[in-house]
Order: sequence, then C-alpha cells, then structure tokens
Amino acid sequence: MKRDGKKIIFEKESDLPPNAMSLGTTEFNETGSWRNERPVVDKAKCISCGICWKYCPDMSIKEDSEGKAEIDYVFCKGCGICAAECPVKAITMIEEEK
Amino acid sequence: MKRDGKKIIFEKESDLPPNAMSLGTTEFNETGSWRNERPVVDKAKCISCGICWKYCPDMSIKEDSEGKAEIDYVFCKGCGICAAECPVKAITMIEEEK
Amino acid sequence: MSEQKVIMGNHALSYGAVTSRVQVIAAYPITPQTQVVELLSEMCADGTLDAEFIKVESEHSAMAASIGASAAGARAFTATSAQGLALMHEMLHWAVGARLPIVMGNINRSMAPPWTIWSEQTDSLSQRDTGWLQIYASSNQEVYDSVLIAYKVAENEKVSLPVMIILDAFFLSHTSENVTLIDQKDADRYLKPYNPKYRLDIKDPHTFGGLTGPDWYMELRYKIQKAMEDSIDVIKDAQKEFKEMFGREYGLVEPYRCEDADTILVTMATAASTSKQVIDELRDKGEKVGLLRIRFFRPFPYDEVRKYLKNSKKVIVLDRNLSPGAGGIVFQEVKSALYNEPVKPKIYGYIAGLGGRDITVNTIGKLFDDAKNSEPADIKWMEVKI
Amino acid sequence: MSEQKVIMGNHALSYGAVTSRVQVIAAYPITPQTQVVELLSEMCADGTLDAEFIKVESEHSAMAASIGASAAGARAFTATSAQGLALMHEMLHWAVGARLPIVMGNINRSMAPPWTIWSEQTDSLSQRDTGWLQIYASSNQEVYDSVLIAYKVAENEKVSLPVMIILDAFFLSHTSENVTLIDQKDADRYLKPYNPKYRLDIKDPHTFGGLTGPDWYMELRYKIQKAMEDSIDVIKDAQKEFKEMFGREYGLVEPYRCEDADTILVTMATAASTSKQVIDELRDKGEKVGLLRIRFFRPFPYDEVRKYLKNSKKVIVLDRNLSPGAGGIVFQEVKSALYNEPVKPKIYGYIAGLGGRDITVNTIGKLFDDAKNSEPADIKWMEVKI
Amino acid sequence: MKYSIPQKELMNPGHLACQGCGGALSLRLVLKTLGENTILTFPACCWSVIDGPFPYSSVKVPLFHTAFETAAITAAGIKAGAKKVEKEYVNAVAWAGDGGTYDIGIQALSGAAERNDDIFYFVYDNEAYMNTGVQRSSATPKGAWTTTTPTTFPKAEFKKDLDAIVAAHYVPYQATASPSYPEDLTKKLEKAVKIRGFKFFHILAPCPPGWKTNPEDTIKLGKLAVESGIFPLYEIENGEKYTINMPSPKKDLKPVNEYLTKQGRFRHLKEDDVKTIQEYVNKRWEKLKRLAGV
Amino acid sequence: MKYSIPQKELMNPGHLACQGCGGALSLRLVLKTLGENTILTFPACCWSVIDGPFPYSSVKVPLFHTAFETAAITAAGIKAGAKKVEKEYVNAVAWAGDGGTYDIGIQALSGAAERNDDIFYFVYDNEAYMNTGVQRSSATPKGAWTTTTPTTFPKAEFKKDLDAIVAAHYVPYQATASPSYPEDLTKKLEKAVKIRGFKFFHILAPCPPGWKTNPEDTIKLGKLAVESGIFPLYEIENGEKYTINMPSPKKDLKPVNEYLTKQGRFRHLKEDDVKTIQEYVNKRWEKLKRLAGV
Amino acid sequence: MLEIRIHGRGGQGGVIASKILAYAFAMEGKYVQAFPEFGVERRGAPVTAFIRVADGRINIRSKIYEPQHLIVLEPTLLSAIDITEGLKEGGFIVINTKKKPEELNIKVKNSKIATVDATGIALKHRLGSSAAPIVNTAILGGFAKATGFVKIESIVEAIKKEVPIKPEENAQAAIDAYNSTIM
Amino acid sequence: MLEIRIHGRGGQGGVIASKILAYAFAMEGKYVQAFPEFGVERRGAPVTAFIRVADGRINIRSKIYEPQHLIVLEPTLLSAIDITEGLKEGGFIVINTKKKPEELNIKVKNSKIATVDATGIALKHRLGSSAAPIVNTAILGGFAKATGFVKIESIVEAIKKEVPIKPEENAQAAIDAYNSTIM
Ligand SMILES: Cc1ncc(C[n+]2csc(CCOP(=O)(O)OP(=O)(O)O)c2C)c(N)n1
Ligand SMILES: Cc1ncc(C[n+]2csc(CCOP(=O)(O)OP(=O)(O)O)c2C)c(N)n1
Ligand code: SF4
Ligand code: SF4
Ligand code: SF4
Ligand code: SF4
Ligand code: SF4
Ligand code: SF4
Ligand SMILES: [Mg+2]
Ligand SMILES: [Mg+2]
Repeated sequence: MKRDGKKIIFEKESDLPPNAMSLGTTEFNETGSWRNERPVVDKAKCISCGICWKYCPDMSIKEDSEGKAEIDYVFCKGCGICAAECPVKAITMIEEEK
Repeated sequence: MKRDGKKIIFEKESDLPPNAMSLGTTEFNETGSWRNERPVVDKAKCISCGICWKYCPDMSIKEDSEGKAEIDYVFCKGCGICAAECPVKAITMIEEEK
Repeated sequence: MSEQKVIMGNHALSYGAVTSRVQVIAAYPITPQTQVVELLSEMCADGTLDAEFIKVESEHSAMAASIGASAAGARAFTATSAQGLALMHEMLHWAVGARLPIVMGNINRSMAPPWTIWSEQTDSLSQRDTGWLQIYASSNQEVYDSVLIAYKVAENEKVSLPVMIILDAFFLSHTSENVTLIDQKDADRYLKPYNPKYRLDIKDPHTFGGLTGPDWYMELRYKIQKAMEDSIDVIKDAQKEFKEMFGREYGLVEPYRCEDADTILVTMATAASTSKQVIDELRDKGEKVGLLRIRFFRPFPYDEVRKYLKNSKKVIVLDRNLSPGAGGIVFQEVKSALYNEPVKPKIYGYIAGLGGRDITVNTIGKLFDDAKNSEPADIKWMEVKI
Repeated sequence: MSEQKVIMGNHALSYGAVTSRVQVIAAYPITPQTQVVELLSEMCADGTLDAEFIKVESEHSAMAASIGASAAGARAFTATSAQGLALMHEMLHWAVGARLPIVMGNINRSMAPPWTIWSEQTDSLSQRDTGWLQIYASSNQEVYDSVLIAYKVAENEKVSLPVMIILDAFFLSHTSENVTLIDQKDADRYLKPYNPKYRLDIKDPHTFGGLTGPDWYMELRYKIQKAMEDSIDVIKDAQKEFKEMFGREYGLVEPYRCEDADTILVTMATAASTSKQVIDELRDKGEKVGLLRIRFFRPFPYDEVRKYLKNSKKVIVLDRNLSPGAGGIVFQEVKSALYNEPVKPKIYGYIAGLGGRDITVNTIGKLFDDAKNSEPADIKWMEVKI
Repeated sequence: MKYSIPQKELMNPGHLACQGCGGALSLRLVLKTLGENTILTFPACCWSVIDGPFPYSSVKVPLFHTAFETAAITAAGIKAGAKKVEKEYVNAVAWAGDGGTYDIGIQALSGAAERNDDIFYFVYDNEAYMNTGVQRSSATPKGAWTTTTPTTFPKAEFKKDLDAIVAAHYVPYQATASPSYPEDLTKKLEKAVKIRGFKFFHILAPCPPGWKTNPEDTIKLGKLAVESGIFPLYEIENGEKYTINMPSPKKDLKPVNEYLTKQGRFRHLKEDDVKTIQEYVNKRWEKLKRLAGV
Repeated sequence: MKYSIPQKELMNPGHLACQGCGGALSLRLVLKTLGENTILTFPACCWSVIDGPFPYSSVKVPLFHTAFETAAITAAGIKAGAKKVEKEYVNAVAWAGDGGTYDIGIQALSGAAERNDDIFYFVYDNEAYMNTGVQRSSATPKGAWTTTTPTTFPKAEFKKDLDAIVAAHYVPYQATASPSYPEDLTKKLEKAVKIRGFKFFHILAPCPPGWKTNPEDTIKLGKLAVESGIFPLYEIENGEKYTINMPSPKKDLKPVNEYLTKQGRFRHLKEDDVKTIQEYVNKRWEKLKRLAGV
Repeated sequence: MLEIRIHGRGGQGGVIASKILAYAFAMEGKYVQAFPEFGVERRGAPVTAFIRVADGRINIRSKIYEPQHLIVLEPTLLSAIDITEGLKEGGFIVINTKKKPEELNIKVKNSKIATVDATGIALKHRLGSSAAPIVNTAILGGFAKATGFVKIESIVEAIKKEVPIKPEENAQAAIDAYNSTIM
Repeated sequence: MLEIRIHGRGGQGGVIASKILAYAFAMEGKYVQAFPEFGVERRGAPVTAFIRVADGRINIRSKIYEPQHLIVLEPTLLSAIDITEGLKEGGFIVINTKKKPEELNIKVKNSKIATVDATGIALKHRLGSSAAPIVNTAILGGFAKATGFVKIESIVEAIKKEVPIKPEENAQAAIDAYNSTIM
C-alpha cells in the first residue's frame, strides 16, 4: 500500500483489506474547494471566547499562538456559522475569488 | 372438486385454486375426538342464562327447543369452561368412556 | 395523442404507473429510486393520479401493503432498490405464494456492505428464486412500456404472478432520454381495469394462505411453476398486442445481428445497449458477432436462448453480478439451458461492472478479444484492478 | 471423554454451539427451530455455557446482533428457518460483505404462503447468492460435527465468511438419534478461541463498511469470491484434522458406490440418506447405480462434482426445491458445472418432496425407473397428485 | 336462552385451538360485533393454526394470512385496496398475537398508528410465543417461566407497556378488553366501529398450555387479571382521555397472589417475587387512576 | 481560547457533510464526551456519506456501518461481543437519523429498550430522510414540505412523539439535546456515561438543504427551536422523572413564527397553519411542565 | 429393524416417551430414531410419535407408515380414532388401561395385546395430577415387559437421564408397570 | 454525437440544466441523454452533469469521459478544480462570469471560450437570492449563442415546460444571456 500525502493507493491484492476497512482519514479530502465565501478573522476584535471553535461542524477553527481564532482554509467549507455566531462580529464572510 | 360430507377432495388440476383459498369450513374436523371429559347438562337445573354459550370457545353450546343449553358433542373439546362458569352448576364434566 | 418527453428512467416508471392507472402505491425512498416515489407523490397530491399512497415505514411494509391492497383487488405498485429489495425478501415470496399481480420497479444497485449506491444486478438476481417475473430494461422507453405490459401479463388469470421491472442504477434510472408517452385512452384500451376472480370480498368470503400440509403444498407450487410456463405465451400475446397498438416491439429476448453469428454475446440491461455499438464496430471489421439481450430473466426464456445460441460456436456471457462460491448467474443459467442440446457452443463467462464500475465499449471489446484466445473457465473477471 | 446421546437434530446444533464455546447467541423462535434456542437458553441460564444470549425481537435483529457481536470480535451463533431466514435476507448479505465468521443453523422449511412448517430447501437455496457457505447435513452426528468444522473454516483468515448449517425440517430437526459428543478438552484443541486480525478495537480504531465507489467495490467482491475459492482447501484441511482427531470423515460431497456407476443420483440432506438404501437395493439387483450427496452447496464443489459424475452415462438430480420460472436449483448448477466437459452424461432433473411431501424409498426408486425410459427435460415432477 | 351479546356466529367449530383457548374465544366475541363487512388479516400466531388447514377455514369473513411482522401494514394495504374496490365501508382488521405485536410487529404497528390508518388492530395477548411452544415475548410478565426463560432464570424484565406506547401515538381510540367480559368488549367495539382512523384493542387471552393452567379456568383467570389490577379494563381516546371500566377505582384490588398461584408458569415464584409484582401492580394502578383523573 | 466543552476532537475534517450541517456538528460534540472507549455504529443516514468514502473515515473511534433498520440491535450485538472481548468498559453507541429511528428502526429500538440493553442510542433528528433527498419521515413536523409531501399537500400528521414512546419503555435515562447548546449536551452525556442500561438521546439537528435554510443559521435555528418550545430540552429518568432544562418553565415561549419563517420548508404555510402549530406547541409545553411537576 | 408407533394426546408426553425408549435401546448398543408426528400438536388432540431401532446405521429417513408395534398412552383414544391404521400383522400393542386385553375390542391379525394401568401407577407415584396424570414413563415399563425387546434396566436408566423432574418416581413407575403388565 | 459536460456546485441546478438542454435538443428532433455525475451530491461541493446528443438512437450507455464541450455554472470552480480534465480539443467552453474570455486563464487547445454574466442576469430577473442565484437557465442561452447547436427558441420552450417556478423569468434570463454572451 502506498500513500500519496493523505491519499491511499492500493497496488496489489494484499494491500486491500478483506472488507471496507478504513486505513486513512478524510483529511485527504480538501473541502476548502467547496467554499463560495471565506471567513476572515479580525484578530484585533477576537476575544478568544471559543464560540466559533465550538460550533464549527468542520473542525476548521484553530487557536493561534495568541489564543485567537484561526481558520483552516484547507477544510473550511465556508458555511458562515462562525461569522454568524461570533459574539463580537470578529469574523466576516468574503466572496471567494471568481 | 368432490365433497365427502364436509371433506373436500381435489381430483384434477383445475379443482385446486391458484393459491391456498378456503373452500370449506373447519366443520370437517370433528374435534369431539379431543375430549377426555364430556360436559353433561342437567336441563332441570339450567336457567337458560346463556353464560355457557357466551364463553364456549368452540361454539359447541346450542339452545334446545326449550331454551336450555345443549352440547354439540361433535365439536365440544371438553375444556370444561361451561361447567366451570355455569352459575347454577347445571353442567357436570364426566369421564369419556375408556 | 401520444406525447414526447425527455425523462429519466425513474420517471419513466412513475409515468408508466400513472398510465396504468395504479390504485394503491406503497413505497419507501432509497437512492437511486427516490424520483419514482417523489413524482408519484406529487401526482397523487395534485390529483393527476387517483391512487391511495401509503407512505410506509420500510420497504418490508411497502411490499406488505402492496400485497394487502392487491389481495383486496386493487392494482398495486411499488418501487425500490438493493437494500430495500432485500428487506422485502420474505414478502417477495409472499406475493408469489398469494398469486398477486403486483408490479414493482427495482433499480439495480450493488449490495452493502460496504455502502454503495451504484449499479449491479446481484440485488435482483438474488431474488430470482422468489417466483417474480423479471424484466431487465435497457432504455427508458422500454421501462415505460414495460409497466403496462407487466400489468397486462401479471393480471392475466393464467399468470397471476407479480412482475419486477429492473433498471440499472444511474445508467438508466438517472439518465434522461426521449420517451413517447401513450395517450390515456389508448392505454385504457390496452390495459383493462383489474378485476380478479378471487379477492378479499365481503360478499364472497374466503380465507387465503391457511396452513397447508404436505398433502397439497406441492401441488400449489406446481401451479406456480405452471403459471410461469404459461406466462411465456401470455407475454408474447401482450407484446404482440402492444406492438399492434403502439408500434413498439418487445420480445422475451432481443437478438441483435445474431443470424449468422459465430460468437454471440449474452447480457442484459444497459450493458446490452452499449454492446450494440461494439457489435456494429466488429461487424464492420467483418467479424461474425451478435448479441442476445435477455429481457425476461424469469420466466427464463429457454426456447429463445436455445434458438439463438445453439448454432453459434462461442457464447460470451457478461454478468454484472456475482453469486459468491459459484460465479456469474446468467452464465450459469445459460449453460444450464443449453446443456442437453446435441451440439453446443463453448460458453465463456465474465464478471464485469460490479459496484457501478462502468462497462464501456472498451470493456466489451475486451471480452471478444479474450474469448477468441482462451478456453472457458468457471469464472473470469474483467477489469479487476488488483 | 466423548459421550453418546440420543438427541434431535436441533439439539445437535445446540450442543455443537456449546462445544464450540460460542460467546454471543442472538436468536428468535420459529418452528421447527425452537428447540435449538430453548436448549441454549437453558444452558446459558444454568451456566453450562458462558455466553451472552440476546433474546431479540425478530430474526432480522438476530442476524444484526450476530453481526455486531462478530464485528466486535466474539464468536457468534444463531439459528432460524424459512420465514426467519428470509427476513434476515438483507443481513445475510451484510455478514458476507463485512466478512464475519458467524455460524447459523437453518432448518429447511417451505416458504409461505400458504402457511407451512414442513421440509423443503427453497428457503436456504434461495439464499445461495448471498455468499454464505452452505452445508447440507444428513445425520445429527453430522450436524453436531459440522458446527465445529464450520467455525474452524469460517474463522480461517483466508475465508472470513459466514457458514450456514442446514437441516431438513422434522426429518432431521425433530428426529432423535445416536450422537457422540466430543469432549470439551479435545474440542478446544481442534477449535481455538476466535482471535480475528481486524475487529472493532478501541485501541486500534477503524471504520468498517464505509461508502465505496466504483473505484474499489468490485475488488472487494473479487476478494469474497477468492475467499470462497480458497475455502475449498481450508475445508479439506479442517475436515482432515477432524478425522484425525475424532475419527469421523466428511468431504465437500459424499460419493456412495459411485466408482463404476452408470447412473448416479445427485441430491442433498436426508433424501440422500434414504437414497443409500435404494442404491443398495438396486446394486443387489445388479444395477450400476451410485449416489453423490452434495454436502457443501457453497462453495459449489465444481471439481468433486465433475470428478464423480463425468464418467457416468446418466445423472439424476433430485431437487427438494423450486426456482419458479426455471426449475430445480441443484439440477441447474450441476448442469452448469458439467457444461464445459468434453464428454457429458445426460442429466435428468426431478422436483420432489416440496412442502414436506415425504421422499420415500419408493419415490427414489421411481426416479431411477423414469430416467431409464425417458429423455431429460427442463423440469420433471415426481408424485404431484394432480 | 338469554343473549347479552350478538347471537350471530362468524366462526365455525372444528377449529384447531387447544381446549379452553382464550384467543379463540376472543375472536369469536369480536367478530360478533364487527359483523360481515369485515376483512381480517392474521400474521403468524396461534390463529394461523387455529383457523384450520387449507382448504378449510373457521372464519366466515374474508381472511388473509400474512407474514408475522406485517399485521398492521397488511391491514392498511387491504383497507387502501378495499377503498378503491368495495362499495361498502369495510372494517380492515389486523388480529395478532403479543409476539407479533410487541416485538416483531411493533414497527408496522407504530407506522400505521402514526399515519392514523383507518384500521382496527387487535392484539390477543397470551403473554408469550405460544404457537412455537411458549417462548418469551416482551409481553411476558416479569417472573414468568417460558421455554426461553427457564425457572432457573425466569423473565427478568417487566412486561412492555404497549398501551402506553400506543397512547404515545395519540390514536383516536384504544382499549383493553377481556374475553371474560364479553359485554364490555362488545360495548367498546360498538363505539370503535363508528370511529375513522386507527383503533387499537389489547385483549388478555389466557392460554392453558402456555400458562400451565387448567382449560376450565380460562374465564376465571381473565376475571382475576382484571380484579387484581394486573390487567385493568380501560379506554383511551386520542392518547389522552383515559376512562377506567373495571375494576372500580373506588374499591380495593384483589391480591395478585390468587391469579398467580393458579398458573404453573409462576409456580417457582418466591414470596418476595410476589411482593415485587404486587407493588408493581399497585403502582401502575395508581398511575392509571391518576391518568383517568380519579 | 476558552473551552467550555472538552477540547479533544474525535472527528476528522474533510468529511462529506454539507456546509453548516447540524448532524455533523452534533456527532463532533457527542464524541468529545464519550471519549475513546467508544464503538460507534451508524445505520444508513447522512452520516453513511458524511463519514467519507472507503478507505477513509472521519471518526477516530471504531465504527461499524450497519443496515438502515438495525442501529439499536447492532449496538447491542457490539456490546455483547465487546463484553466478551474487551477488557475495558465500552460505550456501545448507535447513531441514527430520524428515519432510521422513528420509522424503519423503531422495532430494533423498542426491542433494545425493552431488554434494557446497555447501549447509547442517539437520534440526530433532521426531520426527514435527508440522505435520499428530503422525503417525509414520521419525524417531519406537520405542515412541512418534503419531496413526498409537496406544498400542494404538505405533511398532514403531527410529528411522532418519539420521546413519549421511549419514555413508555421506562429506560434508565433519556434526554433531548441540541448542538446549539453544547454545554447542556456535555453535561447530560457526563451523567449518562455513568448509567448502565439503555440511554437515549434525541438531538434536533438543523439541515440547510433539507430545511431550505442558510447554512450560517444552523445554530440560530437550534436555539429558536428550544426557545419557542418546539424542541424543549429535558431529561427523563426511568420514564417517569422529568426535568426541564430549557427554556425556563417560568418564562414565556418565543412565538414559533420566528423559527418557521427562517425555513423554506414552511414557506407555503398560511397564518392559520402557523396558529395550529403554535397551539400545538403550547399544549405540549403545558403537558411537559405538568409531567415535570412545574 | 423395529418400527413402533406411540399414540397419545397433545400435552401427554408421547414424544418424550419415544425419546426415552429410543435412548434405552441406544444404551443397549442399537441405532435408533425417534420422532414425533410432523405437525402441530394441540393440547387434547390425538398425536403420535415413532421409533425405529436397528443393529446398524439407519439410512432411511422417511416417516413410518406401517409400524409393527403400538404403544397407547390414552385409553379414550381407542374409541376416538383408529389406532391400528397401517399396523402390520403380528406385533405388540401395549395399552394404558385398567382393562384386561381380552376386554378390549381391537382387531388386528395376530397382534399381541398387553395392558397396564399406567394411569393408576402414575397417580400412585404422584406423577401429574388426576386430571392430567403423567403416564409416559410408566407405559414404557409395560412395553419392556410385553415385548422383551429392551431391558427394564435400560428403561430405568434412560428415564433417570432424560427426565428432569422426579426421575426416581418415574423410574419406579416404569418398574411397577413392568411388574403389573397383563398380556 | 455531441458530448457536453456541465460544472456547478451541489444545489445549483446543474442537473436540471442538463435536462433542459437535452429537452431543447429533443424538440429539434434529436436523440438525447442527460445524466448527472453518478454519486452523492452535497451542497457546496463541486458537481457535474452530462449530455449526449445524436441524430439517431443512442446505444452507448456508459459515462462521458472525454466531453467536447463544457458549461460552467460557477466561476469559483475555475480556481477550485480542474474543469478541463479529459476535455477534447476544439470544443466550446461556456462560462458564467463577469469576465471576458481573454481575462480567463484556461488552457485547452483550440477551445472556444464564451462568457456570460449569468449571475447578474439571474439576479436581474430575481431568480434565487444574491447568496444563491439560480443561474442554470440563463447559462443555456449563452450556450445556444456560443455554439449555435441549438436554437434559443428551443431553449426557451424547454425552460417553459420544465421549470415549475418562474418559467417566464427563467426563459427571459436565457434570452438575455443569449444576447449578452461574449466570445
Ligand atoms: C419471520 C417469522 N419469524 C418467526 C416465525 C415463527 N412464529 C410463528 S407464530 C410465532 C409465535 C407467535 O407468537 P404470538 O404473536 O404471541 O402469537 P401466539 O402464537 O402466542 O398466539 C412465531 C415465533 C414466523 N412465522 N415468521
Ligand atoms: C433498507 C433500506 N431502505 C432504504 C435505504 C435508503 N436510505 C438510506 S439513508 C436514508 C434516509 C435516512 O434518513 P434519516 O434516518 O432521517 O437520516 P438522514 O439521512 O436524514 O441523516 C434512506 C431512506 C437504505 N439504505 N436501506
Ligand atoms: S465558515 Fe463554517 S466551516 Fe468555515 S470555519 Fe466557519 S464554521 Fe467552520
Ligand atoms: S467567536 Fe469570535 S471572538 Fe470568539 S473566538 Fe471566535 S472569532 Fe474570536
Ligand atoms: S350456564 Fe348453566 S344455567 Fe346458564 S344456560 Fe348454561 S347450563 Fe343453563
Ligand atoms: S366443554 Fe368447553 S368446548 Fe365443550 S361445550 Fe363446554 S365450553 Fe364448549
Ligand atoms: S397454545 Fe394457547 S393461544 Fe395457542 S391455541 Fe393453544 S390455548 Fe390457544
Ligand atoms: S443533507 Fe442535511 S443532514 Fe445531510 S449532510 Fe447535508 S446538512 Fe447534514
Ligand atoms: Mg402470544
Ligand atoms: Mg433525517
């Protein structure tokens, strides 16, 4: 079995498990490509309350070195929940480039 | 299709329905043979209350010309309910001949 | 007046049900069947179709409800796929034993696990012992037309058996194409209201399906087999009448350029359609090849299969299904059908296209190549990646 | 120390499960299987067997619970019959796709409607495409022994597939006869605790059965077919070891006086047992007849069937089952297996014994008579009363 | 003879119920009121056998034998079909055992109740899988012996509270009933036949072989079950309006002991076990009274 | 950053939920508290797809995908097996959609509840069959559009009262919960993991495409459902002890209108329809308060 | 090969009797088969069970249509059904009844009739109730005595192994029956 | 035979676009096939749909791997995925964007690129919301104009028959697009 980054490549019969057993994570799937709009954090406004982190269905909010919210654009699908729920409106949704 | 009393006899293919559809009643089956004990009505005692009739699971209690209870021994299985429920003990269970 | 539409296979089923004036529908959603049900829901809601729609809680109940409705004397319709079909399994047997002319659409999808929603015929072929007539369609027009033909056959007193109309997932179910709809008045002349000899009739009460001992059960099964055998002529008549009225012709099988063919490919459904292109290409190169598409898999068309295959030298069976521990199901049945023939072609069986793997012109070409240069085996795989 | 008992076929299954130290049982009652479950309930209640017994609400759940337990890494057992088996149908496919070595007893009973509780093999044979290994037993000793053999085969890493052990209703399930039980210590040497390579392991978490597209589904099916093919040798080894340890010998098929036979009867289960008597009688009269009992129907024993049949002149297949619109299932598969042989016997297929109709010495005698004086046909019926 | 319930019989003798079968008697009583414009469906249960072998039947109305798990939905299918085909109004009736209702049939039941399908659903509850030889169902009472709950380990769980489950579907009409009280049953049926939508009846049906009782005690046991509060008779409308019919909420309940000791399936119970059962019954009785506002 | 709920993630990104999926968020939150000694099983539902294609997965605990109708019993089987095989205590968890719970899975659910199988059962309720493209389930609220209840004939029946049905099984613990209230959910889970026996969670999980809502409104909708009393948060112990968590029984409910108008699936509703819904919600809220004794 | 049919009523234990008897034969080194009538048993309804006994493996697995010997658990059956249907000539008929063989009116050529009051014996040993006495063990003693096919010791041992409730009393009932069978 | 691929996002109506376009061709007497990507569609995720058009019956029923022409509903896809995968040389690519063809950076040999502001047109006709404009009808006007394969009248009629909500507005959007397509 080979891996190409997060992707798994089966080359011979024995690579393939007998049933459909997972061998890797969905991180192979960069769902950032789903985005029409991207959340942008205004770190100055962010009060590190963790609410955006709590509500992100895609685990795409991380903590930066200063404890502020940071978006993982590789996976963020651009749903807008974080922006909608941020109590201080520190997150804005902006259009992806067309 | 022939009938022998209540019994049904299939002789040719067309006698038999396409699926298992009933063509007669269970009266072909004389369940009197199940009896170890037989209920006997003492007509003198019977007050025609209908309770035995009401409770017989085998529809084996009829009304005689005087309105008294009468047992249909062709089907009566001898369960003893009628005897047990008769309010005036007009019915007695007696052993079948051995 | 007939009408031209561009509709997906699933909607061809729905329109077929409407044109057949079905009276009771009981169905449960499953990909890739959902559009059948959705369209029928809409048409029942807006009054286009005057039917009772029971939105059941499972496919098992969909079939049970269809059975109840049909036993009561109504024309019943349902549709499902794979897991749903499998969940109905006990009730598929039931519909047959009760001799009820239900028509059901099944969208062929491979069986889980693993989860899959893509095309494969193992789901319906593994129901081949239940006693349903099975039609494998290869175009949406055929799907639509087959609904009417199916009721006509199923409700014929000589048959009284349910019929399954089978569509490849996506390749047919989700592919929209030109379909001519039949005018309702003409359809009504072709397909009369269902008026069964026996039903749950409060004026003439009978019991159906009571305990049957070794004294008569076997004879009732014999009658089912007899009905299957008799259905062959009923189908032919129904399809003849259909042709006369609507101009479109269907057989138990569809031979394509078989006349003088040395090598004949046997397959079903959309793979058969794509195969025609390959046959044409090979014929252009001068190869004597033909195609036999099996349309009715039950009753198995023994006579037709023998007629078209027995004079060939090689038969190639393409199975989009697998009976593990045996092999391709069509392969098995075709061999069995030809077994007692005096002179027999070699028969090659290939498994291809499982789990939605595409069967392309290329795939089919390879079958002809392989059969040219090899001996038959119990199982051959085409385009397995490992 | 082994122990002699007089037990019914159903209890032979229960004792087989006990001797195999099953860990989880999930079952639901159905005539004629109930005694399997009742005895196991008692043995779990009184501590004879240390297993979790889930008294499920349906057979569908019985199989689902067995699947869950097996996926978690436990040895799982269940038993059912006819309607129950049919209700499990979707889950039978599931156990195979998930590659779980569950062992299940199935008591062959004909399918309703009409209601029936009597013997016929259509119930299990119509599951032949699900990918379960199938053993058709013909004595209670064989039933008991087969449970151990079944686990040994099923749990072998090369196989990882479920196994069904099949008993004719009443003729075996309710008939008590001499059975030698295996001493637990010896059994433990033969059958080691189940210790699968993959399971639902909180220390090594994996997901099983996730959505699989056309990219890999087919390859996973290929692996199942491969496992079926590989199981042939695994079965042979397991049965050889069994013979060495316990003295009783089993094959994929059981040939009986086939050596120089011109006419060979092929059948399964108790009918095969009764047939031996007929073979003996005919041999006494100087007729060159033999019997081939198919014990494993899946994997279909192609090599053995060919080996024993190819030199005969006539083969008679006795089917206690019916695939309506086709015919006898064993008949079909035997013809298919012999199709590509250079010289082939004539094969005669008979349907007999449906719905519990007794297959007597007389019935079997008539098959030989008929085959002597007739030509093969797609279907022949024996002892239909109308 | 006095007839306190309809005289008409829609059942034939010669059927295959055991001596003293409460389930057979129950259907006999029910059919009297439902009348001839009734179509029955039976899932697998004792009645699959009681009805008699093909080509015979013991009921005089149309009957469709159906698969074990499908009583409610088959009836719903029949109803839908009959609506299109029959000119008269038809009572579409599912008649099922407790196993076919509490366990394997509860999904179809719940579905039909939710859709408010216009059918009757009757469960004749003999508290085990009798037709297959007395195995535990979820209707089996705590402490009872069955072949799958041997006396060394009798049923551990309390009986499933099906009536409460059905009530949680807010169906137009539901009731408990007993063949020991035919007039009560008849009265309820007369009410129910006028209601459109889902109607549910729970009938406790004593079973001599399954309960290990004497056949002649069937009626007595039915009465004791009611009088002891083990099986009170009541109605529920729309899942909310409770009416107790019997026993009188004002009187004390009979002790459960009398009911239990008549039955072989409870013979192994210790005094403590009986006490647990008594407390359970009392508690439920209080709850029922509360729900009924008495 | 402040973490009011466990920080640990047992889910991977890259999963295949739609933008703003309430069901995906719900499992994320649940796994945080259940922890690593958890074995999941999913029947067919959106999560069969969300999890990701073979050979990938988005959960970090063992997961068995199972058939649509078998969530509860598969979990019970897993539990029985794990008991024999695992040294540690294992949370066996069924995670199912509303269709897989209210309809096709209710039999298995009822069976497991009756046996008091030691499992967790979660229904993430998005009020329709979403994975197949928004068809009616019995959890679909009255008046809602789905593809099988078109706006010309929207869902006629009220939502099935599953919580009451489960309560009628008297299971040790059950609760309603919402991804909009992660702390409440966490608290309940912490309580439940200590309980042996059947544990049931009902989570209302907004679904943008199915509800025809904007993805960013998912959390708001969850809150509105609670605040309007459409989906109050409460616990039930042993089917009898009710505790209301939210909204406060002392305060007035928000009108349902605000919740409804945010959703395309209710767009066709007339004023009268909204009134009916409002009355229904009020009535149920009063009943709940009564049950909770407040 | 011996082929025996047992008559009783549903609930009376005829099937168990067949198993015990088969077991007794097995302990004497025989190959056996015991099986009930293949159908539904109803309390009260007449039922039958069967036994085959042979020195070698028994291959035949069809039903018994023409038994050589009969065992009748329930005297009322004599008038209710035709117990001799298909019966071969010259066998034994062992009947639970208070009557003597000659008082019965059974017409099968050359058959040897034996009677034993199994009911009385059962009640003496408190097996079952007077309404439903358990006679299926006692009658086997009668069978052993009448036919001599199997030793009473084997019957006793089979009863002790197979009967879970009151094994000793049941065994003693068989012995008593053995000692009081009339032919 | 024409083979066309449509790119969009889940929820945007690419599949419906394929059906309308096929219908338009059918009205001109062609045989057609229209089908979605065979898989699960997720709101937001990139999806595709396909069309085949021929003069005679279309027997081939496998997927389209090498389309000749493309329709792109969603400009953000241009940077998110490789829309030109498998594309044959020399076809048309019709893209919903405000930009002009030459401003785009698409490298396929000989392909003819056409652009049209379908979003703007859709919003003008109040089709969908600004967050989710419905562009699947407008773009077809662009396709008709750019390729000339199908008449705008056919597109308009197909829209009127197939689109249940705002058919007139959708038809007008297609016409507007037809009139404003840039190549
Ligand atoms: C799917 C299926 N499983 C099992 C059976 C076997 N079966 C037939 S009747 C029965 C028991 C029915 O119990 P209940 O519903 O309580 O009715 P009762 O027999 O007690 O009258 C069972 C288990 C069956 N017929 N179908
Ligand atoms: C037996 C069976 N029937 C139907 C399906 C198709 N199916 C898969 S998921 C699904 C909808 C599930 O709805 P729900 O449980 O509410 O979960 P959701 O998709 O809404 O998350 C359906 C109908 C199936 N997989 N199996
Ligand atoms: S937009 Fe949605 S997916 Fe992206 S970070 Fe915010 S909440 Fe997460
Ligand atoms: S919700 Fe807003 S304030 Fe809170 S952590 Fe996120 S960005 Fe910062
Ligand atoms: S119960 Fe007694 S009194 Fe009443 S009718 Fe019957 S026999 Fe007469
Ligand atoms: S004994 Fe039983 S069956 Fe006979 S009449 Fe009395 S109640 Fe009826
Ligand atoms: S077992 Fe019970 S319910 Fe069944 S027929 Fe006999 S008495 Fe009636
Ligand atoms: S359809 Fe709804 S529940 Fe399913 S993944 Fe999308 S948002 Fe989630
Ligand atoms: Mg019962
Ligand atoms: Mg849902």
